[in-house]
This record gives sequence, C-alpha cells and structure tokens, in this order.
Amino acid sequence: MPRQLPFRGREDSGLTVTENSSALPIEVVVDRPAEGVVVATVSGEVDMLTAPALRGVVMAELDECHVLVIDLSGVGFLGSAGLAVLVETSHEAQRRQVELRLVAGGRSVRRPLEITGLTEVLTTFPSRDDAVGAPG
Amino acid sequence: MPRQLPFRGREDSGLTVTENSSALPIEVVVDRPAEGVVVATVSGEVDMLTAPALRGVVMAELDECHVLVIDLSGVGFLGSAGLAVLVETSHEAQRRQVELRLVAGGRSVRRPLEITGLTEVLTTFPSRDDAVGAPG
Amino acid sequence: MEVRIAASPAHLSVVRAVAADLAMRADFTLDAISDLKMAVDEACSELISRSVPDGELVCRFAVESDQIHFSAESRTGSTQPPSRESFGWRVLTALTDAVNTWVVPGPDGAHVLRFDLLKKRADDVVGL
Amino acid sequence: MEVRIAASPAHLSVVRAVAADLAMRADFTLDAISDLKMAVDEACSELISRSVPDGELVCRFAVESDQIHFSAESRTGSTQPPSRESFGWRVLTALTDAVNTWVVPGPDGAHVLRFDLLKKRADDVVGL
Ligand SMILES: Nc1ncnc2c1ncn2[C@@H]1O[C@H](COP(=O)(O)OP(=O)(O)O)[C@@H](O)[C@H]1O
Ligand SMILES: Nc1ncnc2c1ncn2[C@@H]1O[C@H](COP(=O)(O)OP(=O)(O)O)[C@@H](O)[C@H]1O
Repeated sequence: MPRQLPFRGREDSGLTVTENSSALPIEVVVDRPAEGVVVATVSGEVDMLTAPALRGVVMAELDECHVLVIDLSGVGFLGSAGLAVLVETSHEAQRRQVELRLVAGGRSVRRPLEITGLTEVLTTFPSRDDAVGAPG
Repeated sequence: MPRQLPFRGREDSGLTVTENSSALPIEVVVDRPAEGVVVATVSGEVDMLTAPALRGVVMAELDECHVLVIDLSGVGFLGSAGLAVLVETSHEAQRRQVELRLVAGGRSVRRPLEITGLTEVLTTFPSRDDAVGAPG
Repeated sequence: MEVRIAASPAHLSVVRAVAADLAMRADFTLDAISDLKMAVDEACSELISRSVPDGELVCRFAVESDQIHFSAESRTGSTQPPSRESFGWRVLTALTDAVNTWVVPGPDGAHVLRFDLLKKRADDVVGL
Repeated sequence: MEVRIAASPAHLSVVRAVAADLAMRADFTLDAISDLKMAVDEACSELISRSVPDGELVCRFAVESDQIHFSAESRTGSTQPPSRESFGWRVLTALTDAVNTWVVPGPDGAHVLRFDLLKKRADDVVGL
C-alpha cells in the first residue's frame, strides 16, 4: 500500500518504516502492533522546521486505522508548531472516528502540553504499552 | 583532615564530598574505597574554565594516598586544559610514588586521549571497578 | 552574548541549544530550562515567519543575577506586531515572567520586529 | 552564522554547544562531532587567553556540503600568532582537516588574532 509521505517509505515484513530523506532532525517510524492500530514513533525535535513532516505522516495514517498512537517518548523538543499538529490531528481524528492516543513520557513533551492546557484535551499515556493496551 | 580545596569540602561518615560552590560546570567528589586509595569522580566539562578546579582537588589528594583514581566517566568534554592537568598530575604522581589510574569510559574522554596519544602514556580503565580492583 | 543567523527555521535548534546551555549553567530548574527553550523558539519562529526574504535574525542573551534576558529582532515587511490574541502570544506569556513585542523603524525605511523576554531561574508559571 | 561573546572562559561551553548542534544536524560522525567540539574549544581558548581585557570573541560557522568551516577572532595585544610548536597547535592540526592562524591589523592600531579551521563530516584523523 504505497502512500504519499513526505519521507521515503519502506515496507518490511509488515512494518512500515519511514526514513528521514533530508537532514531534518526528526524521524517517524510507523508500525501496526494490532489490526486497526497504528503507532507513529517520533524522535527528534518538533518545531517549525519539522512539524510539517510529522503532520504529513500522521494525517496519512488517519485513514488506515481506528486507533492512532503517536509516541512522543523520543522527542526532545515540542514547540507550538508541533502542538498545533497534535491539535489538528485530534480534530481530524474525531471527524473520522479514529481514537487518538499520545505517549508523553519525558519533561520535554509533558511540560509544553501542561503549560498550554492540552493535557486536558488530548489523551495521554506514560508509555507505549499503556497506550496500545488501553481499552478502546 | 581539613584541606584547602577550591571547592567547599564536606566530610560525611568518612566520605569527602567536594561541592560546587560556584556555578562552574564541573563537580568533583572524592572518596576512599580502601586504605591508601582515593577516587576522584569528576562530572561536567573540563575546559579552560574548570581545569584549575580539577587540578586543585587532585593535587591536594596526591599527598593522601598511594593509588589515585580519577574517574572521568561523567565527563562530557575534555579539552586540552584538562589533558594538561592529567599530564601534570601524572608527572607529580610519579615523583611522589603514587599510582595514577584514569577511568575513561565514553567517547568524549577516550577520543581526546587517543588523538593526543595520551592513552600510551596514562593508565586507563573502562570502569571504576576495574580501576579500583586492578593489581597495584 | 549575541547570535546572528539567517532567518530560517533550520537554525531554530541552534538558538534553543544556546538557550539551554546558558540556562543550565545559570542553574535554572529543569522546568525553567524547558520553558526558556520553548519561549525562545516561539519568539524566533514568529520572527522567522515574518522576516523579509534572506533576512537576518539577531538574538541577544544576557544572564543576569536570577534571570535570563532574551531579545531578538529581524527585518519585517509589516508595521504590525504579532497579535496578542494569538495562540503563540498566549504561549509566550505563559512561559515567561515578562514578554513584549513591537515594531520599530529600521534602516532604508524597513521595519524591525523585536521580541524581548525575561525568564527567572525558578519557574512559577501558571499555564494558559 | 555568527556568535559574539565576551572573551571569557565562561562562554566556551556555549560555543561548543553551537558546534555540536550544527555538526549533529549536518550528520557528522560521532567522532567528527567530538573532534570539532575540541578544535573549536582549543581555538577559542587560545583567543580568550590572548585577548585584550574586556575583548569580544567573534565566531563564525558555515555548514558547507561535506564540512563545517569555523573561523574566530578577537583583539589581541601581540603581533605574534600562537607558536606552531605548541601542544595546542598540534592538537588543532590533529583534530581538523585544515587549520590556520594569523594576526591582522585591527581598528585603532590594534591587532586581531584569527583562527580558521575546516572539519569534514567523516573523520579520518591520524592523531598526534
Ligand atoms: N490550545 C491550543 N493548543 C495547541 N494549539 C493550538 C491551540 N489553540 C490553537 N492552536 C493552534 O495554533 C494555531 C494558531 O491558533 P490561533 O489561536 O488561531 O492563533 P492565531 O490567532 O495566531 O492564528 C492553529 O494552527 C491552532 O491549531
Ligand atoms: N602530549 C601532551 N599531552 C597532554 N598535555 C601536554 C602534552 N604535551 C604538553 N602538554 C601540556 O600542554 C601544555 C603546553 O605544552 P607545550 O608542548 O610546552 O606547549 P606550549 O609550547 O604551548 O607551552 C603544558 O601544560 C603541558 O603539560
């Protein structure tokens, strides 16, 4: 299932790996731990430069699942451009009846979500396992 | 045994803790795991700003032991001012018949020692346990 | 100290790295370091998105007794500073102890947009 | 990009942080990042120790296709560049792909000491 991604995509024994084609300091790896569940694991820094790439990947995945987990554990910086992508993805997920779950472990992700009040609006989990295993 | 240290020193149940009194990005903690053995555990960055503080601590300890271990595992940067302190300490240790052992784990310490050929001249160990446990 | 970069999003990370290094050495709390990085990033992102083409972004950091003073400016086409109703502005006010933005006349009839912000060593921010 | 700091050892770490951030984003190998940090630190340390009192240190970084070009300068009292016999100079030549240092006449009859160095993305240094 080839999709239009801002990254080079590679399919590998059921695992979709999206690689960083430019020197963007962000990487997004997509995998499907269960039927209808997509996990997008983000590492690097999400700012004005890299947020559009994140947006491209998660928006493309919204049509492919009924649970979308965005794992931000490996994110060292989350700026307001990144927050805007999460808010927009959340709205779009609601529209398409997809459940959006965020993994927000470390301070560099938790702090921006808390300061902006987004922890009230978005569903967050401390770890990937918690997010994937949560009741639907 | 109060000594003149460039840091505030604190004695605590046999453990000498030297604290960072200024905002210097270096910390040196001194302890004695065995009779005559002193371990100076350095963390932070050793550059032109902080090397004099390191020099002060290790020179003071040279009179207090016959084995001096300088544990650099927690050092994120080691510049030539820091290398010069190690070379000088090594000479001074030889003069006083003290055995100097360095713990040089990570790349940020190993690389400068290798590039300058100092791994040939100084005795290094991969971990504190290896250094403390080495035959005298 | 002063950092001058091309007004391009590719350089945001280096300005954040400078902010983090200064705040760390000034013994800021971890939350305050995180907030300063985000505030600096937010101000610079606004400046970059409003900069004239091929503009330069000038950032100044001053480490004071219990706070860091950050100011940044770049040439812009508009006489209007960013709206104080925007999400970005609310983020900036939530993250900092003081923040201001305004447009001043620049050389050759151009306009210069400027941000000025203060962040104290210990965070006591209240959120949006 | 350009970084201007007071010529004081307290600012070395921020210049290293900038060097590391740029090299990391330019996909330098871990050894090459480490070498660039050390070379930049060495050049700046020399400049700081030879600077006039209250001098300024100006550092410029240019990320080129497969290398980073770093140059730095500060005002100095001497017309003599650092000795090429010194330990510091040998470290610099071991760490970089090219390095140069010289003194040029500055404003008001002062002298400006300058370092210029190139570091490639992949390290193939041979050591001292
Ligand atoms: N509470 C919020 N948290 C995160 N992002 C938000 C929030 N509110 C708005 N945004 C995002 O920020 C961007 C700008 O929002 P808005 O409030 O309209 O500011 P502006 O007036 O600058 O356009 C939009 O893309 C929106 O998705
Ligand atoms: N191989 C070396 N490794 C580490 N430090 C060294 C080495 N050789 C010299 N040094 C230290 O560097 C400093 C300067 O050394 P030197 O070769 O005399 O250079 P200079 O000519 O600049 O004084 C001295 O403090 C010395 O301890």
